[in-house]
Amino acid sequence: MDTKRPASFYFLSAFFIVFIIFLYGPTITIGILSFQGPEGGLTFPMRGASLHWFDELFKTQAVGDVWGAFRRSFALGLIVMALTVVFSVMAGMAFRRRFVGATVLFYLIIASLVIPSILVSLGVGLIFSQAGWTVHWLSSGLGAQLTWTLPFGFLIMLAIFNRFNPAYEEAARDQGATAWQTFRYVVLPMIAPSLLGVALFGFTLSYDEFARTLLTAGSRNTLPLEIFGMTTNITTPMLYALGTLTTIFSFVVIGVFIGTLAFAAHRRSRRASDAGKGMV
Amino acid sequence: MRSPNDLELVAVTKRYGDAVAVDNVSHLFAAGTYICLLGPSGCGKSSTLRMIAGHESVTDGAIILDGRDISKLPPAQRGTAMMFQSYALFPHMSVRDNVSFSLKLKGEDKASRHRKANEMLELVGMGHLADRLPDQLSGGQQQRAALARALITKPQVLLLDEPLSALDPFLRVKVREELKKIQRELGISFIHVTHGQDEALALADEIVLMNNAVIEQSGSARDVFNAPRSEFVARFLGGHNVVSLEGKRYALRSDRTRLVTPGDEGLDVSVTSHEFLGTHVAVNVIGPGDVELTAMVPEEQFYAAPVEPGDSVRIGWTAQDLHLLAG
Amino acid sequence: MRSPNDLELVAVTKRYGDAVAVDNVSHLFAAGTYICLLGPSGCGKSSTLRMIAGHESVTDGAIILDGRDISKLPPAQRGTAMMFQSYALFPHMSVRDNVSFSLKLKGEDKASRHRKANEMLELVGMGHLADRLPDQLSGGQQQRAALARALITKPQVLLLDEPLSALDPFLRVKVREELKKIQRELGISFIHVTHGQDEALALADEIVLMNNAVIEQSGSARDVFNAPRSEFVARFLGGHNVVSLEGKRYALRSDRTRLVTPGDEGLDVSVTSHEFLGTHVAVNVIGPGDVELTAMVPEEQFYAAPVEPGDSVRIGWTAQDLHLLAG
Amino acid sequence: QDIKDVTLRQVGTGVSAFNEIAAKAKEDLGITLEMTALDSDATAQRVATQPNSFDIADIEYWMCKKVWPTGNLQGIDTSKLKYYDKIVGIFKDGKLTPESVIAQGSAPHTVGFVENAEDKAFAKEETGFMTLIPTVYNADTLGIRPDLIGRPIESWAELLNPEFVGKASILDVSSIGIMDMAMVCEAMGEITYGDKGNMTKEEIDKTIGIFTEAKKAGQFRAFWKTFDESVNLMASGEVVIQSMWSPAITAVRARGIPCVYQPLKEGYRSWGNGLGLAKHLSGLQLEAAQEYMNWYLSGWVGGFLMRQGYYSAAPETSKLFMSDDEWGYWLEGKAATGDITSPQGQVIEHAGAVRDGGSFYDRMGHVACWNSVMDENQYMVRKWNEFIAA
Amino acid sequence: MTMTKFLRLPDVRSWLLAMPVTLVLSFFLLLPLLMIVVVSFWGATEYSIYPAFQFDNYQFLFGSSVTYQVFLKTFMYTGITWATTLAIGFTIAYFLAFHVRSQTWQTAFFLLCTIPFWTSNIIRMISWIPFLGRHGLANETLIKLGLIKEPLEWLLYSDFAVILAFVHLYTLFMVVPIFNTMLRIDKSLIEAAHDAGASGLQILTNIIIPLTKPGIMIGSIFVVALVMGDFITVRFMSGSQAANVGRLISNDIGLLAYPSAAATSVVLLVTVILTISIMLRFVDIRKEL
Ligand SMILES: Nc1ncnc2c1ncn2[C@@H]1O[C@H](COP(=O)(O)OP(=O)(O)OP(=O)(O)O)[C@@H](O)[C@H]1O
Ligand SMILES: Nc1ncnc2c1ncn2[C@@H]1O[C@H](COP(=O)(O)OP(=O)(O)OP(=O)(O)O)[C@@H](O)[C@H]1O
Ligand SMILES: [Mg+2]
Ligand SMILES: [Mg+2]
Repeated sequence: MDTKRPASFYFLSAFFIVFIIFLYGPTITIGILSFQGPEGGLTFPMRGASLHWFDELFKTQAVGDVWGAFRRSFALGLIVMALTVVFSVMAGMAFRRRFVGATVLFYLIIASLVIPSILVSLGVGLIFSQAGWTVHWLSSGLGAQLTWTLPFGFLIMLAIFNRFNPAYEEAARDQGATAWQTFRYVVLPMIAPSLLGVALFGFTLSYDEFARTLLTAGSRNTLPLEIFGMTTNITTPMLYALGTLTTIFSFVVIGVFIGTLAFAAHRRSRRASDAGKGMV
Repeated sequence: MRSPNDLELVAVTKRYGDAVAVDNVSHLFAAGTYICLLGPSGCGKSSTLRMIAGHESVTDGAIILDGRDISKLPPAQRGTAMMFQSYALFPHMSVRDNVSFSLKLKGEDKASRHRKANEMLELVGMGHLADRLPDQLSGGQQQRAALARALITKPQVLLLDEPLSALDPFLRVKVREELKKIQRELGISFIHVTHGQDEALALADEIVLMNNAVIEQSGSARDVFNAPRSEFVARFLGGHNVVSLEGKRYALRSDRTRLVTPGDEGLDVSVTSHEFLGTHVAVNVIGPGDVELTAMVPEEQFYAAPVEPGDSVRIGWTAQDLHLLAG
Repeated sequence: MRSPNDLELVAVTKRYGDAVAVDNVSHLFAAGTYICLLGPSGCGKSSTLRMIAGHESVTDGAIILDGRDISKLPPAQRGTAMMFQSYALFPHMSVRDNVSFSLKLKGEDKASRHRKANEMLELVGMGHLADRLPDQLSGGQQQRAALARALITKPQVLLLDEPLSALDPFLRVKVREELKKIQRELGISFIHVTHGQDEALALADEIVLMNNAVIEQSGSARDVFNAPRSEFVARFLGGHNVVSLEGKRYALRSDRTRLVTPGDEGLDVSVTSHEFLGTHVAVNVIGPGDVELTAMVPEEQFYAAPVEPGDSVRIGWTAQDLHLLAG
Repeated sequence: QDIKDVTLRQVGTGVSAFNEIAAKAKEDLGITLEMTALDSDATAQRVATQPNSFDIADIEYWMCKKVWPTGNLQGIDTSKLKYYDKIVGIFKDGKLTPESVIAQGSAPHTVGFVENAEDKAFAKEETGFMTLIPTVYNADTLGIRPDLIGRPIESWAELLNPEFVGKASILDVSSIGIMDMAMVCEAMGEITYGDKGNMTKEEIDKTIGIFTEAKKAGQFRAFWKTFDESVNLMASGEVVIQSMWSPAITAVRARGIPCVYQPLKEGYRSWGNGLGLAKHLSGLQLEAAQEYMNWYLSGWVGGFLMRQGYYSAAPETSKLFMSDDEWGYWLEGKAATGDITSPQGQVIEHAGAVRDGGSFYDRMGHVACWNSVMDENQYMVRKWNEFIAA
Repeated sequence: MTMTKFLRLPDVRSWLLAMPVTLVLSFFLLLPLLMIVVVSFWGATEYSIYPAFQFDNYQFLFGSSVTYQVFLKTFMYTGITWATTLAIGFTIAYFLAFHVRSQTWQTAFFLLCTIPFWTSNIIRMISWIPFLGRHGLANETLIKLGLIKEPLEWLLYSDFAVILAFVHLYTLFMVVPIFNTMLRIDKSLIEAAHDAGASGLQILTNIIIPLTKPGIMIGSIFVVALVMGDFITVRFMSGSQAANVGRLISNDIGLLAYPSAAATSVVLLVTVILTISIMLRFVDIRKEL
């Protein structure tokens, strides 16, 4: 139906535009304010424009260790990402058939998604302190974050496998592939693009996780904790500069992600350049 | 005339929980024949095929090929190969890679496996498309690629689950000829599941007609068509009327059911509808006891003396065309 | 014999961007007829139907029904109703609610609309299933529910887009009889899109054969089958051979193509394959200039003197069976 | 092995967890310091519950009362402290000058000593084992926006003055906030406390009751918990009067916004920080930590922190590291003769400026109470939570 | 049964595959929650907690009128945020799914909606402050436009601000599942409704809304769970003046009052699980993926 647009279309378009402005308002505010002049503060008006605060960000900080925190968050993000992908795929494979206890496990995973983060944080913190273990972003922090990223990864995998035709695996087995070969040569390449999505999800959920890391990160801060800490000590637009940089960094991550997908698609289509030249 | 390459089902049963999908079926599939497994939806055709292929476990019974019970072996070691309904070509591999996949798993080097794949693709007339990805192929081409992939494992028995259902009617007729040709050239058995009786009749050396988890009748296409054992078979194959005469039930081919002039032996019936089928016109009539019958009248004959719904007519047959049904 | 209830397409064109899906098509669909729109995939059948239904805008031209141009009206005000290929039953409503949906929108009270819906469901033999949800119905039942829903709006023209394609072959034949019966009882026009030529032949009072966005030929099923205008029509309908004689091309029905004894008029050819079709056997042969032909031989005649692939035979015909093709 | 190879992990509040200090320590001593800055509560929590996650605790004295009994810190042998003598009296006997009155609350000297390194109970007087070695401290008061208020402010009671409805703020850290509240209630004449630093349940109820009412009447614009929030509230004009910390005032002024750390007639609420040694320290690490503490008191850090607006525990040693003008401005309450710069070199005051509240002795001599942990602390905390939630 | 045979059993295989997730969740979710329940009966001193079995924490919790106020407030935030995000989320998803015709644009617009999601939550929240403050962009603009004379105080540090931030943070969680469900509505259903004479509004109420219910439920579960468990947004946006249950817990945690925090947590946990299980009754998540 490409008839004339109904009136509701124009109303909804306007609504959408307002929504986008609402959504982007803060991001843009941050963006602008991060270019405050050296004299400027966290609020409007702008006192000149400069890259001063970005520059500051790269100098040694008066307090804290932004770059250390960034490195930790990045590393943690990558680890969480890898584990999320691997564990979710495994669990997704397991749930392709019914097994005893599947329902219980399923609801446990859903619970993991809906239970308030602060409770997980508190609980993990308590366990570690009562057991006399040291909380560390690589142990308790990692675990607490996984309780958040795994359900997402798992649900995505369920969705993927819901639509995965088992005939492909049967075909592979028919061809003599072992379970592992079937997975390695058939299932994995086919779900790979979606796995990139799971990976991206895992990374960003971890990279931006605050509440679950709060009581579980131990003596060294992750980036969100550091940002939170900065609100305690840094009263300058440097905070916004950091915000702008993290946003840009996120863009780069998505860019790489989309780029990878596009590249893969491109490579696929190039393999048969005579496509469409005449089919039976 | 048993040969060691025959495939034999011995009292094979398949249960899903409480439901019986295949019930104690025994059958000998002779080597080198084109077999069609025919039957209505849910009768257990796919289950049977998948048990032979090894994609479904056998609840009970044995499957014998080459003198050994293959029912516990993994699919690839059975000497069977399967072609899937939606072809299940690996979408991320080129046609050549799809076809040579099993060779790769066996560890053959690239050159040799590509050579063999190319040969196989030539056989199915797909040599020029070996570099394409599956989604760059039409339905018929995909079908042939899948065939090549199944055949490269040199199976003794090729299993096909509704291989033509994804094709449009025009293509379907073309492709089924090719299937038959390839089977004849290779001399191996094809077991082809379908619920289209025309497909089965056209292709099969032997038709195995299933219903309700058991084999209802089997035999050559011609034997089954001309001598349906039961009312179900007669109705399912189509082209038959079932008439009750003196408490007995007979199958009567509808092309042997004629419109006759009053006075001849036959039944007085009334026309309900007629369908033009090109060369013939199917005249549907309803007779005493609400029995519905169809007479296939050659087209020019029909239009020479057309009848319309509501008309009373008389249908007749030759006694030797009546075929007594069991049960 | 034009009636005010005729549906007329006047120079209708549909373009999607640059692609022309329907190209300047004009046609008169007579009231009260069963019309089949037949043609290969992508030829513009669905586009034509959807323009009539009002689900696709008309790029150019007019659609006249009841003496008014309906091409700008919303679907519900056109006097047409559509039955969708996948039926498009609302999954969250019972069958009865589905059927009475349009009445509800008109503000009819519950009792009256349910009564009418029940009547309509009785008509299609679905009275006992009115309380079910669509996904609790089999394909054939869904089909009938969708039919009831379309008919309850009392359309002058019912539009059906491949209504039988989701059914298995067995059911397809049964349901098509019912469709035809209901059409006859209601006396309204059915425009039925299909790409199965047997379906079209069996059902249609008028076949409209499309190709490449235009109507290639139209007429009664028998006229089209017996006098295909072009090679495309002859091949698409099936059951025809196309032979070239003295630079001219003729269509020759394959049931009029006979195996003759050497010496008779005809062509020397070699058998490539044969297919058992129940009452007939299709003998495929290849003749001079690689022309492929099929002879439909009555089954008992074939088996009286069977031929096998590779055999040399002679085929013949009667001169009056040759039908000269245009172009 | 050399102390140069030692790495010490210091956890503390943002007050003194400066990387400049770590850099200088590396330069002077070769010790690597890893600083983690947290808010007060988080710091206390870390020290109390994660003894192995730090080597040096940079905490406030009131926290000491909470965390010392956990046994996570060890007493510091004063004989190892080179500058013990230079430490001001506040941290020894509680008296800045012999005639000073000891302020109420958790005054540093009351939690400053233990009998021996392992003891969990505080000693009443100097013993030779300190719980913390004092580092920085200050006298806090209300910050105001003179431009927006336009009249002199003299009493803590002004915080609840209805004139400032919707424009006042208080900090949401119970141990500190309750003292501010007490100062206000006392100034208003509503409550006379037995000991502000150790209230009874009734006193707590009453104090919080008064503030809860004010909150419900809309007196407060917001509460702040972090330094940054206090600065922004003030700078953006959301709030014109609130509890505040000294460097926050400096930060507001640095933006060219007038802001005064208003001395009030009832006196100051004071706090002090100190470094504690983790229990697990021994051997070379312990030596390094002691070396670090000596260095901390030796003057450079003092000067650095004094430029932040704090006071050094051993001011004399810092004098060597400050210019006369700085010393005059920051400590003696004299008018600046030239530009006064922050430790980072930013100009924060120009010639002629005088520090709010005057000299060290004027300010630290008028301490009315110290940030406290009371006997009824748990009760107070719950009440505080209710106040915030109300 | 030999070991290898045992390992081949389908259930065993599934469990082996599900093992990592199970272990992680057992250790980092179940055990901690259990710990919270246990600790909620413990006692606390200033600096430590000690095992006990006492009901003090619950007594204090249920004995204080503030607890009820706070839970009420939590429900209020949840309810209003839910209704607002639902209204906005549904409208946006509806626009994207049914009014944007080309798939490319659909994807582009959808991505556009998700991008702000990539900035740190805390920073995004803080950045409302210069916008909504007494002298913030919003007030200045309104004053300049002459719409108001005095700055609007309730823009910041108010329930309004809290809910605004929630809506800003969580609307996307509504948009995604609803959009996803809408995309899967067969377009021919809409055409069939048109055919029956339904107007745009009738199609919306009779077809689209009923068919979008699963997506709405999933989005609602997300939003309800997130808002009920939040503590940081309320703190920042109310200027610490308002409290929901999460803040109550985080305050207690901050003050090392773990048993008290645990008791509150248990009550919150029960509340959330009850709420979500009721919502789960209306949707089969596995089917809707
Ligand atoms: N995995 C399964 N679990 C439970 N029941 C099954 C399963 N697969 C098949 N069935 C049931 O077993 C019976 C036979 O199924 P099967 O697939 O073999 O039928 P079919 O003859 O191939 O039918 P169709 O023509 O529809 O493909 C059916 O009743 C079906 O519902
Ligand atoms: N929405 C659309 N946008 C662009 N092109 C379209 C669209 N719908 C159909 N077409 C094109 O218009 C032509 C006719 O399509 P139409 O659906 O009418 O064919 P059809 O005869 O119904 O085919 P089929 O038998 O496969 O259903 C085709 O080339 C098709 O690709
Ligand atoms: Mg099947
Ligand atoms: Mg179509």
